[in-house]
Amino acid sequence: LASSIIERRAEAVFAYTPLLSFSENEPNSRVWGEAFPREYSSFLRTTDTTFRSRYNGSGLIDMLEEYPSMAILWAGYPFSKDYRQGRGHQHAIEDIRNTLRTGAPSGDTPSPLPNTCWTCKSSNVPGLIAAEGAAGFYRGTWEKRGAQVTQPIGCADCHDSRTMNLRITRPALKEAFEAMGRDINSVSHQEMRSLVCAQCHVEYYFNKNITPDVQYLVFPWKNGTTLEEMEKYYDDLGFSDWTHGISRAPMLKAQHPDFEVYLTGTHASRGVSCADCHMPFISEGGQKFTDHHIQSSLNSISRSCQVCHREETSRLVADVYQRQDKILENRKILEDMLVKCHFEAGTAWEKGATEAQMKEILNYIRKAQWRWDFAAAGHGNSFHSPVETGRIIASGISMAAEARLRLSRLLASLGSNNEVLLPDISTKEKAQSAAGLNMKKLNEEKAVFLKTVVPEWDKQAGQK
Amino acid sequence: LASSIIERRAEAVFAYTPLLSFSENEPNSRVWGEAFPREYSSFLRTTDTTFRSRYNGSGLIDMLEEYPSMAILWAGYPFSKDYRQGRGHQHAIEDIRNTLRTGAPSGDTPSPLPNTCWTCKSSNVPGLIAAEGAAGFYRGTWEKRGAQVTQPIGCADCHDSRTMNLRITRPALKEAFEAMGRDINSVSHQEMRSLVCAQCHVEYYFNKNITPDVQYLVFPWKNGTTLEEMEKYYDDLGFSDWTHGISRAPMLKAQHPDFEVYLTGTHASRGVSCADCHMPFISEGGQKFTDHHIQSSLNSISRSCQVCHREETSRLVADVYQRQDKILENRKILEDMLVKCHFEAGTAWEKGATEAQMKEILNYIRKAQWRWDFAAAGHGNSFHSPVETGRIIASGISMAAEARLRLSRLLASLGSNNEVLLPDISTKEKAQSAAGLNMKKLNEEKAVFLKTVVPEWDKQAGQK
Amino acid sequence: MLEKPSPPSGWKIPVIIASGIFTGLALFSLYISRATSYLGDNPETCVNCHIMAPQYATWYHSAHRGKTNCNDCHVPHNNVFNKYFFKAKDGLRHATIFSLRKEPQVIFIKEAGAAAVQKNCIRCHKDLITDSRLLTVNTEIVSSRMERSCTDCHRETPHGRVNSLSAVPWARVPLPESPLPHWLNGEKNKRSRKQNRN
Ligand code: HEC
Ligand code: HEC
Ligand code: HEC
Ligand code: HEC
Ligand code: HEC
Ligand code: HEC
Ligand code: HEC
Ligand code: HEC
Ligand code: HEC
Ligand code: HEC
Ligand code: HEC
Ligand code: HEC
Ligand code: HEC
Ligand code: HEC
Ligand SMILES: [Ca+2]
Ligand SMILES: [Ca+2]
Repeated sequence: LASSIIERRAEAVFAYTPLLSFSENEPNSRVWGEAFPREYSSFLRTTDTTFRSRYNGSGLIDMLEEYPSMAILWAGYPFSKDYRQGRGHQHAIEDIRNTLRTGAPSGDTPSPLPNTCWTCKSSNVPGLIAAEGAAGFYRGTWEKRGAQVTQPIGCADCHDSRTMNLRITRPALKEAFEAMGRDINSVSHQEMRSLVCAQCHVEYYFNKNITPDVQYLVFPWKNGTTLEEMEKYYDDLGFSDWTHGISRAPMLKAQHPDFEVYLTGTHASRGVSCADCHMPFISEGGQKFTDHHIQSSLNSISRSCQVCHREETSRLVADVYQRQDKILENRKILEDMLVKCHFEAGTAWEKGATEAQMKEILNYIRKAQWRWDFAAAGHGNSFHSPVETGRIIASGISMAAEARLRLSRLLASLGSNNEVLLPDISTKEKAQSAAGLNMKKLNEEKAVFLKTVVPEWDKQAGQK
Repeated sequence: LASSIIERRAEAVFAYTPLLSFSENEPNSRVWGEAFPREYSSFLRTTDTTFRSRYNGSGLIDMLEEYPSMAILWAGYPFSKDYRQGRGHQHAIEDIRNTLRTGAPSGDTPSPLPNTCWTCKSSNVPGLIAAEGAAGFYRGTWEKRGAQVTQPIGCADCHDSRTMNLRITRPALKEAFEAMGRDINSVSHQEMRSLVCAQCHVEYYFNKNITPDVQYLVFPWKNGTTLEEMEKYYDDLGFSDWTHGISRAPMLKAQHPDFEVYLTGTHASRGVSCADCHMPFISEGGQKFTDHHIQSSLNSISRSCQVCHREETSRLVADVYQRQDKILENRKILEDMLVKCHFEAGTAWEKGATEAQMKEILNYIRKAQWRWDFAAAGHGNSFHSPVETGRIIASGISMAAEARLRLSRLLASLGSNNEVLLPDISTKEKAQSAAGLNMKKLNEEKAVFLKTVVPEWDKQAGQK
Repeated sequence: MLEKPSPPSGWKIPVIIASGIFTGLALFSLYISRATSYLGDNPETCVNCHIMAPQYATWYHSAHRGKTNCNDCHVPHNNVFNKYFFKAKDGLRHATIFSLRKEPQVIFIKEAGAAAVQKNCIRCHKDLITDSRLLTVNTEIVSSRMERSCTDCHRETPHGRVNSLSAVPWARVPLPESPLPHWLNGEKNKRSRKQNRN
């Protein structure tokens, strides 16, 4: 007892003075972990996949199985093949290799996607970008760097190795700040506790006009970070991610605008950062440190929420679920309307609608789905900013309604005044086949890729 | 120490023995005020009409002028004649006399409305109900009690005169609790601080089947207090407040569901009561008492919000406005859609649509407008529970959309596949005339009523 | 049949030594943890435990610093015996949990503690919340005003909103003076620095 008291007094007085002998962009987190064993071992826990909340958690939830409509909404785009609710950072490499979206490159067949896809998946990236420049890193198809990018997200992504201060390693975020006329080097420490996340947890697109032959990673924030400001950015650019496979609408894909939506919420306005909820402090053996087991906050309520909220755990969980339920209710309505939009537009083309007749309708579809996706793609949105997410969905519904109304008039004028019949899309399989996908082939090719190409990558990486 | 306390208690008892010589239901607040001068003088300040916030405040805002569409949405119902944003409790009598909704009773012409309308306007009510029973009080047309009900809302409405404890004086609330299987006598003190308000700040309707010839006041809470639960109640009853003047839809009118919406919000879930925000403590001369100047909390931020929230005033005001702005944005969209619904349905009737063809469409219109009204009629809703209010509006939009889609198909089948042209409803006057109202006549009659009948009422009341 | 349980003779000396060590350690523990200081009202006592540092720091930055100490709020003041009984009970629990390192990341006040605090708020601020005029009408109305926790509204009094062991990492709180002699202190310092280097 006495010694425990002595020891703990010592704790109060001393802080560590670690000796860091590794290089600035050391990709291997284990090496950093030798100096910071507590952070490292908590970090390793992101491998855990057991926690499940009502809508999220640390498992890989197959979203197309939960919401088969999504396969229709993304018809003609890789997401209709495969889309899952993400899991812990340690799985980033595994998951990008596994997803059907990256295809099955082998021999002469390249991946349909560029190296830019690696950007947010690995602690190898800061070093490679330092060596080759951003455009240099992005250039080429995805399989090219298969053997170079093998470490999942790690210390080098967020930390300065000399001081352990937080740092920004992804050029896209720096450039987005510049585009907004802001300087990322003059933000507060508390902002950094969210901005390290904003390197990846943001809406993005690939711009092909910045460097020839390169799909350059850009965050579309020039006009600001709200839904409407980003939409204006894309509209001004005449940009679309793809042309829809059924309706032929020029679509936008929203990708995890976690940071942007968070910014509009109560917590952000109170200066609460991502790390406050997803990396709360924890004490182990008398040492306080930041929990690097980044995960759903619902698995750490007593250390995250309750620091600020003196409420029962069950009450706080209910708060989160209530918001998520209320938002999801209308998101599903919008989802259904969009499915109908696409098939109705498809029917209109079949019946001989003209480009001119379809133009505005397709624009409404684009806008409505952009709203739906913006709300759906950020898995924390309904809690991070429920009022904004609700607003977005309501306006999406009104736009999908406008599209359908015009379609119904157009169809009537083309001689078809009945409800358009939908194919059966009640399961993932049925929806994917309605979206025109040959899943058997895709899966088989992928299995070969995973068995032959990937082990080769790992072998090469190991030899280095 | 002990003796000092005893001494001071005695002092308290002997120094003032306020003579509470008034009766249990004394309608005149001035009489109560003699015993409680602090509460009384703050209470008198509800006469003040100068405060204005972005959307609310203590003035009488003419809602039909701000949102002319409302005159269309309520076509065929008294609200299309006149609807204002309420003001302080002291004005309750004045305002119900002034509104065109109560008509211009005189001589043989009765008011179109029953005495039930007085229920929430006056501290004369508890005494009259005690004497004549609830049904007895409600019976007859509104002008019958013009000379009996002349005191605005006052102490007797909320307080027990012997103990000054809070009490429930309106049978409708007791009965609604019974209908829900709850006992209003076994609620906590903190709940009472909201329930006194819930006597009036709730959705209600007049039931004609409880007592013959009486329009009995009922809160439709039997299935619960959410929008859907009340809707089910009305649907099961086959109830509608009126048949719409243009679309002929069987409409529901939502009236200030302040309490019900508040219940779904964050503050209610944390046990914050209406009185906490609208009747905060105030200290004067070393005493803390309840501010009876009930008004927008934005005019008392330092005493209401800031006791719980250590935030800048400007931040708190911005919180409120941001929520209101986000909700209003989509409420207006729904408003526009509903206007179109009514005119499109009107056109469908003109073109010969059948009852059978219209039935479901009209039901969608009923449901969509019920949602719009539920959100709009509670002036605090967008702050009291922004997520719920947003949910309600989004689902309203989806229902209005369904109505319009079906109408467009129906119209096409009736040979009219074009957008229905709307009349000009850009001002209150234009909208009212589009709703078929003869405002000149109504205003003139009202002026006569106010000049001849009302002074007579006051004279009779004074003589008593 | 039953033998009287008596220690074998050879045990005597070691037992005496052992109990000596035990007593010594007990005294040392008392000394080193400044248990004696628990009898007083000095807020510095509470920061004997660095775990109490967040509360100390927030109290120190509150309006209550001037006129109150921890015990004004956290210990019943209705009578002397209750005060010390409560202190002993709480003190022992805190010490045990602390030594076992079982403290949660976020400490919550317990029911008994919260009730004591509530009574203490009222004790000091009674004048403000009692209206003697009302008292003559109805004594209940006053008690009903005191039922609700003061901190439902005064959520930041006095410890602020953010509460966790790590809430005030760099706040300057009075650290207990080292109980070790300087030379030993120095050694220990060096050693642990070294340890950290490795
Ligand atoms: C700007 C950063 C960024 C870029 C660029 C990026 N991702 Fe991601 N990716 C993320 C984030 C953040 C998540 C976690 C999303 C969540 O909350 O589930 C994620 C999740 C994933 C997942 C796991 C969940 C799922 O969607 O099935 C896969 C696979 C994935 N990304 C593949 C890709 C591919 C392929 C590309 C290139 C087209 C790409 N990523 C480009 C940031 C990015
Ligand atoms: C280098 C890119 C990158 C950075 C930086 C990053 N993330 Fe992630 N994050 C991802 C990707 C990719 C995934 C999905 C991994 C997968 O599913 O394989 C993910 C997943 C997550 C998840 C889901 C975990 C689960 O159990 O489901 C959370 C929560 C999360 N990130 C929060 C954060 C926070 C908070 C920060 C900043 C402190 C942050 N992320 C920084 C890329 C990043
Ligand atoms: C996704 C971003 C991210 C990654 C990856 C990451 N950290 Fe951190 N780390 C943070 C944040 C945020 C903080 C809190 C910084 C602050 O508040 O000053 C932090 C704090 C720390 C600290 C300061 C002490 C503490 O615990 O608060 C150390 C040391 C540290 N991290 C080590 C590591 C190591 C070692 C790794 C790799 C195993 C790692 N970090 C990976 C974001 C990250
Ligand atoms: C660092 C402090 C902090 C942390 C951590 C925190 N909150 Fe909050 N929370 C706040 C503040 C500040 C507000 C704004 C209201 C106020 O001033 O009390 C708030 C507001 C809320 C609200 C009302 C806002 C709304 O959207 O309706 C809910 C619910 C809530 N928090 C739940 C949570 C939950 C659940 C967690 C954990 C996942 C959490 N909070 C973590 C500080 C925090
Ligand atoms: C006030 C607390 C709070 C803040 C601040 C916060 N989050 Fe969250 N986050 C949550 C909660 C609660 C959930 C819902 C978890 C669930 O449903 O299991 C969540 C969900 C997520 C998810 C999905 C988790 C999963 O299980 O897949 C990601 C990713 C995420 N947040 C990232 C972020 C990022 C990035 C930021 C900052 C830009 C941020 N969060 C800020 C509390 C917070
Ligand atoms: C269940 C209680 C209740 C009943 C019954 C009731 N009212 Fe009201 N009335 C209110 C409340 C509460 C307000 C304040 C609404 C606001 O502005 O927030 C109000 C406001 C008013 C106002 C001022 C604002 C406006 O709407 O122009 C008038 C006039 C009025 N009522 C007339 C009537 C008439 C006529 C009837 C009978 C048809 C009636 N009231 C029945 C509770 C009631
Ligand atoms: C007896 C019925 C009744 C009771 C009880 C009642 N109200 Fe009202 N309240 C009204 C009416 C009627 C109006 C509108 C008066 C008018 O516009 O003439 C109103 C208006 C208001 C207003 C608008 C004031 C302004 O300046 O615009 C607020 C705020 C309000 N009430 C809050 C409350 C709260 C809080 C309570 C309970 C503590 C309460 N009311 C109890 C009937 C009532
Ligand atoms: C609309 C409802 C309402 C009306 C009208 C009303 N009161 Fe109150 N009154 C309250 C509420 C709510 C409280 C707070 C009760 C509590 O917290 O115990 C209160 C408290 C009081 C108290 C207790 C002391 C205090 O200030 O907290 C007195 C005395 C009082 N009111 C007198 C009056 C007098 C005199 C009038 C008429 C001039 C009046 N009240 C009108 C709702 C009302
Ligand atoms: C008696 C205490 C109390 C009062 C008075 C109070 N609040 Fe709150 N407020 C809370 C609590 C508790 C929460 C829930 C979040 C939390 O636990 O901190 C909250 C949450 C909030 C939130 C976040 C919820 C949301 O809807 O996004 C906002 C904004 C807010 N309050 C603003 C205000 C404003 C403005 C006022 C004054 C008109 C006010 N509050 C009055 C206690 C109070
Ligand atoms: C947490 C604080 C809070 C609580 C609790 C609360 N309100 Fe409000 N209320 C507000 C705010 C803020 C507004 C918006 C005022 C504005 O826009 O000027 C408002 C608006 C109103 C209005 C319209 C005011 C006007 O100027 O016309 C009424 C009526 C009202 N509330 C009644 C109630 C009733 C009845 C309850 C309880 C059932 C309640 N409120 C609970 C804060 C609160
Ligand atoms: C020996 C170290 C230590 C000292 C000295 C100490 N505490 Fe604590 N205290 C703790 C620990 C450990 C906890 C957490 C106990 C728990 O969560 O059950 C705690 C919890 C508390 C609590 C919240 C739990 C409860 O009992 O309600 C209060 C209040 C408190 N301490 C007050 C004080 C005061 C006042 C003093 C000075 C008189 C003090 N403490 C001195 C270690 C200590
Ligand atoms: C003015 C009264 C007051 C004083 C002085 C005071 N406290 Fe507290 N203390 C409180 C209240 C009230 C709470 C409960 C806070 C809550 O529920 O959020 C509390 C809670 C605590 C807790 C439990 C942690 C928690 O947030 O629930 C600890 C530990 C504590 N106090 C220690 C101390 C120490 C140590 C001191 C002296 C440095 C001190 N207190 C001085 C009123 C006081
Ligand atoms: C030992 C007596 C004492 C106790 C116990 C006490 N207070 Fe105080 N309180 C004071 C004094 C003295 C002041 C004036 C301090 C100043 O302004 O210098 C004060 C000031 C305040 C203030 C105004 C300043 C501020 O911080 O906002 C509030 C509110 C308050 N106290 C609430 C409480 C609450 C709540 C409790 C119980 C948790 C409590 N007090 C316990 C003596 C006490
Ligand atoms: C319903 C919310 C509420 C509760 C519960 C509450 N207070 Fe307050 N308190 C207030 C408000 C509001 C003020 C600010 C009054 C003003 O601005 O004049 C205040 C002010 C104070 C002040 C400072 C007075 C001044 O003049 O600065 C003290 C001290 C105080 N309260 C003590 C207490 C105590 C002790 C309790 C518990 C018995 C308590 N309060 C319970 C709302 C509350
Ligand atoms: Ca997940
Ligand atoms: Ca008003």
